[in-house]
Amino acid sequence: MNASVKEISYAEALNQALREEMRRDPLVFVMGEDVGNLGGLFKVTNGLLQEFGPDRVIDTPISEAAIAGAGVGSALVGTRPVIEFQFMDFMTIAMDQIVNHAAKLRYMTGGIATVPLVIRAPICAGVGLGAQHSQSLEAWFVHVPGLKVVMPSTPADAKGLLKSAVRDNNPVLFLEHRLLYSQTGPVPEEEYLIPLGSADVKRPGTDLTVIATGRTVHLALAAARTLASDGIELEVIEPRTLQPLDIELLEGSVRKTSRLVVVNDGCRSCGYAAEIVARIMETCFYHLDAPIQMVCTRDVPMPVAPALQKEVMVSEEDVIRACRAGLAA
Amino acid sequence: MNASVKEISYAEALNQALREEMRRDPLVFVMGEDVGNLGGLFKVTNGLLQEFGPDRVIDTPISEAAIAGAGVGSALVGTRPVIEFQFMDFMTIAMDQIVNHAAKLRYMTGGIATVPLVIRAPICAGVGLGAQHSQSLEAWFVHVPGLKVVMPSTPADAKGLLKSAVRDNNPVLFLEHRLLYSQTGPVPEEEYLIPLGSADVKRPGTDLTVIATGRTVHLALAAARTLASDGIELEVIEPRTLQPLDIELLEGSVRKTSRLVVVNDGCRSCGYAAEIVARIMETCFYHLDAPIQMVCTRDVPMPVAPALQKEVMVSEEDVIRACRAGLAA
Amino acid sequence: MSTAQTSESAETRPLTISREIRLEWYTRMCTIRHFEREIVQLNRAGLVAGTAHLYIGMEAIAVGACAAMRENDLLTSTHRGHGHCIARGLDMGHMMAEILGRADGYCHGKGGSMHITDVSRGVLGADGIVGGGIPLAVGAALGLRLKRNNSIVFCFFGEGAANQGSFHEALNLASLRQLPVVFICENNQWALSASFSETTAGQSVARRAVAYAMASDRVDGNDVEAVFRAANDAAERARRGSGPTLLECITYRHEGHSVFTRQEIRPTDEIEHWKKQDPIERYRSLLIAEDIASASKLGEIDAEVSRLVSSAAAFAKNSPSPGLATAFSGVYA
Amino acid sequence: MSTAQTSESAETRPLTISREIRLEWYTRMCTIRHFEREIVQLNRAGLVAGTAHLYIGMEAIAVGACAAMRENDLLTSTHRGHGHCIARGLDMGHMMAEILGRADGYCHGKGGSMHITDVSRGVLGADGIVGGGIPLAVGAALGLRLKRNNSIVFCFFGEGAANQGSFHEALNLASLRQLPVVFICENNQWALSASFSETTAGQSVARRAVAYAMASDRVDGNDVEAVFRAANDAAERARRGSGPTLLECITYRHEGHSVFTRQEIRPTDEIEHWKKQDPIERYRSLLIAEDIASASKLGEIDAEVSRLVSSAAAFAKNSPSPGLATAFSGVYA
Ligand SMILES: Cc1ncc(C[n+]2csc(CCOP(=O)(O)OP(=O)(O)O)c2C)c(N)n1
Ligand SMILES: Cc1ncc(C[n+]2csc(CCOP(=O)(O)OP(=O)(O)O)c2C)c(N)n1
Ligand SMILES: [Mg+2]
Ligand SMILES: [Mg+2]
Repeated sequence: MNASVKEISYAEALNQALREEMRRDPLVFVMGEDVGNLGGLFKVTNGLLQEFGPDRVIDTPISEAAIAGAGVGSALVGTRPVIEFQFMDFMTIAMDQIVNHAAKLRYMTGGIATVPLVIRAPICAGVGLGAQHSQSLEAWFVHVPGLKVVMPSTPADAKGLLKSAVRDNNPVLFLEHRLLYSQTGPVPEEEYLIPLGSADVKRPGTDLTVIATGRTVHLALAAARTLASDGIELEVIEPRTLQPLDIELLEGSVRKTSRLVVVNDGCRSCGYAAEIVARIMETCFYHLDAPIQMVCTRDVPMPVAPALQKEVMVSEEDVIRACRAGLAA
Repeated sequence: MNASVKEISYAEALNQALREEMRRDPLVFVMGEDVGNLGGLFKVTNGLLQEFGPDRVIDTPISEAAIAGAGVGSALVGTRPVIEFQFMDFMTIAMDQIVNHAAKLRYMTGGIATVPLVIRAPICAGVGLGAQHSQSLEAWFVHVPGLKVVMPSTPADAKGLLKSAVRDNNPVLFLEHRLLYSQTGPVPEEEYLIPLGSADVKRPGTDLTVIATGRTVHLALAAARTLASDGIELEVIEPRTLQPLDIELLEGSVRKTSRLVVVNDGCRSCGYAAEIVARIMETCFYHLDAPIQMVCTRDVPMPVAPALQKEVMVSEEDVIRACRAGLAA
Repeated sequence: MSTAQTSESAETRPLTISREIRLEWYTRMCTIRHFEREIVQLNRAGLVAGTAHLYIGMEAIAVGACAAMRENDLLTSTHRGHGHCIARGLDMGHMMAEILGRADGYCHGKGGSMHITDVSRGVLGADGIVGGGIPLAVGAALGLRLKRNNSIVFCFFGEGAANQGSFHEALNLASLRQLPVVFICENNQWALSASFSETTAGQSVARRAVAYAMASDRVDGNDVEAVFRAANDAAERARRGSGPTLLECITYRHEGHSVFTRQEIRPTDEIEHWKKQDPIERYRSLLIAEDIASASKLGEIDAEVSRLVSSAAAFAKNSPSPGLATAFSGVYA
Repeated sequence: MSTAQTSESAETRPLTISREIRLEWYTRMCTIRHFEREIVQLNRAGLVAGTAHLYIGMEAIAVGACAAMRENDLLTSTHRGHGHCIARGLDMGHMMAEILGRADGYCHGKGGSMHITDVSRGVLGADGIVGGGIPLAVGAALGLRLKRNNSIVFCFFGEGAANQGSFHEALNLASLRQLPVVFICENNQWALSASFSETTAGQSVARRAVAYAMASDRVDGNDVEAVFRAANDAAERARRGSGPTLLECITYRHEGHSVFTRQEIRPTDEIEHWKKQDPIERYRSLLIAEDIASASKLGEIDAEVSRLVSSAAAFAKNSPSPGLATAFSGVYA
């Protein structure tokens, strides 16, 4: 990456990505609830209405199914919609349009249809909004052939990946952990792209591999710092795009360390962590010295009370505990 | 089970279960598209309108979200709705009602709400209806805390489990593979229940454990017969209820055989097979002599052309191949 | 208890609203107002768990509509549900405890402001999903009919929810089966940052009833008695078995969207204009003008209500945080 | 090409429909009828891959409506979509090959009858989800506007789809933004086994336009010229930038729901009554009565059309099954 960097927030990085892509390509537009006048509930589309006008920054009624369906339809005629859901939980209203249409049209039509659609949404919990505003359902979408799923953990990755998502000719889910929006990080000032499907080694290590997604990457890095003082060197790897998955990089690390902990903010049963376990088990079974440990959101709806929410969400302590277990075994 | 049994089809067994429960409890009712006049697209509710009348057998408009929402609302006031989706693919329209409401109300309200709702749907492919009529999305629902998920493979299990589902005080997804409806099997004439959460050994064996769900149980049994002629004894186990899962029975078998193949009709990425792999890996890692093999629907939307559909769906040959691989390794 | 009284009086047209009832309604509106003001304080103190959507400015709808309900009638509420709960007589201490995420909350701290529920008082639940409660209300009515229970269901939702598919599907179903539901749209003219006019084709929620051959009415949502009369007519229609009604009540929220999303994009003069239409102030003047009560009497009510709210807040603040183990229990019945 | 001609004539009121165009329309309706009859044969022979929903009895709608389309206009279709495709001039051989799941099908055998698509001819796709295509049509119109493309979108759907939330959300959005969409409801009075009257509150799809302040019309869907005139007015409105129209066409399907779900629960006399209203027979009599063509001339057309359909069927039957490897390719662009 370029030397001249600037410290900006995750939300600002996403905003820059959208701004740059909308300037580059007049067919890119954003649509969703409160994306215009308000600049988005989490400010990701801030200022876009002022710069690009109401034809390219569309405030919609509260009609999630129509928002997604209109996204698919406009993509079918060659525009590049970026639609926003205010919380991933609300995608449940638009699943038919996302799963039966966006994901399948390309294949079902034998290649006639192209659906260059980006679907953005904040995921998971952290501010006590409760069970209907706290889900991290990425596993659902990885389960659906035809979709790509992106989940960045840093401002720089968020910007480079969102720009690639906008240019991709397939429907791409772009998932943003709501606690990351205000986190800052260095972002190159010069334009750059990060290709979908490339994982990243966030911290090299030798003793145990931690594969973490989104917010939990930061928990894994914190755990790595803590354990380093005990002379334990974790290798922290972030897939960045869950689908397509850069499996080679993950396998290489596991073959090297022989021990693995998978961390993900989704619920544990049938979650994304289980998918990683299954993939690694298949190709690295004989390299594993211990059972793979999974650290996930506990299998309960997200409670509101701060103390309960903390219990249910993944914490740095959970990651440390799992690493010690993975090393002890 | 009782000695006096009768050979009936899977659809008839489900019909008997509904009839018996509706006779037993006047608060049980069925609702959905074409469930009354037509007796259900697959005849599962056949004759119920005639016996129980239009207040308890409700033909609805094509409004999946309202059907599910009305199911939740009527359950909240103490009735026991059994709603039908004509294809599981159409549940995508009702995910908010199922996932954000049915599944979470009990927990979110601190125990005030009770949602005794049964949601029935045919799953998967086999008759060439294509990508929007062929999905087996059980993994999505196992991923959502608060739901139970049942998937029987025989008429007898289907009847006993559906009766238990109707009496359960939680939302229960009841998934029926559409190719099974016409299959017949022995069903006790005397009333019986099969508790949710109890797996079943469909064939005892010593060399390798096959954990299979729904339709694929029959493929596993066929594979077992084929391999028996080579002196290979498969143990075929069916969870029957995916959530809650009778994990002890599964673990016991794996500890005994040290080898495992998991078969499921859902797509493979983030599918139910991966969940089983993750669970077994956790508790039986040191008992495993070989990597766990997964046999699932291939990760593509379901094509219509018969030859292509056959390629994408799980076959007996796929199971045999996986078993040989699991034994060779 | 006013609910019972008013529903009796509802049978005897012309409708006379007794002095007691009027004072009762004034008291309830003041109670909601004080309750919400207290939430603002608690939020400033950082005590609110998550968010809360304030009902300030809309009190006449919950109080007027719930006055048309009988003891055993049911309601479904929304993310902006405190007013409905108080109008139904829920305990403010347990409500506040829930909003603070405490053990003594209605949901033992698991649900928060957006999920306060008390089935025993007919409150089937607030809802965090815009439009999510509408099909639930229709289902509840369906269930009541199956149980041969002649209660009816009041379904509250905002005008923003009227653009959701769930609204359309639910109203169609309710009309088809002539279910006893009173659909009450609280049209406060804004859905977060979205204005009614820019998001609602036809510029009327009530008119959408035409699509379903459903009775409908549109009233001044800041006039508690107008709301009561309209809701009462709708309730009678439902009790007669003549089917559902779509009742649109025009109102305005005085505060920001929620304590979590406070940024204001509504025109200042519009906000000022509507604050002058304050439903409580209007009712206060009316009661004084019609000699129902003196200013000092109303002042006493106000003071008494504020005492009750303060003690509810005290109860909530003293309630412990839920035991950690409870996080993992209660997922299944 | 009639599409172009009629859309020119559409500008010059009063609308005169030339002899050529009338014969063209008759020919297209016959083509659809023969095509569907051929599908019945192919299904009897066990050659149809999966299912097919026949358009027999409804031909006047596709032909009349598509006659109001211009070369570059778009349409979204339904599970019952063969008629729309043929009216738009798609190749019958490739259509049939798709219905048989063959390599030469429009979707190379991956989509079947419910997913025939040809974007180059403006057919954005049939759809297996009832109501699924309605928001897509609105999105397409939104995209066209962004591209400064003045084409318009025709959105076909059955009356059963008018009870889906997607219908409500999409029409609200289309009306708000005055998008160039012509919503065409093919009201054949049955949705599988569900009768229109028992599932559609209000007993009219057209009237639902009131909810969205949208123009609407209701016509005899078995009268090809009536459908054309109404669709043409709607198209002109859309081209003028005066927004969408909801056009309800009353018709009936002669066959069972699909070749997969054939069980018939509709009253026999109702079916008989409607078969007497056959849109092709009616047009045939009209053309003869008005001396547009002789019975023998129409007979020739019929014979010619049937020859074309037979050769399309032959092409489809001779098309190979898709290569197995194709099952695993083409998921992503
Ligand atoms: C399905 C869904 N979409 C979006 C939201 C986010 N949201 C919460 S309240 C709200 C505005 C609702 O407006 P309205 O229905 O008019 O109720 P009001 O807040 O004005 O009382 C929105 C968009 C949500 N909670 N649920
Ligand atoms: C969302 C959804 N629900 C149910 C079905 C099953 N289904 C296919 S066609 C049909 C009836 C549709 O009726 P209508 O919209 O009037 O079209 P018609 O078949 O009469 O042309 C139904 C219920 C479906 N394909 N999609
Ligand atoms: Mg509002
Ligand atoms: Mg129809």
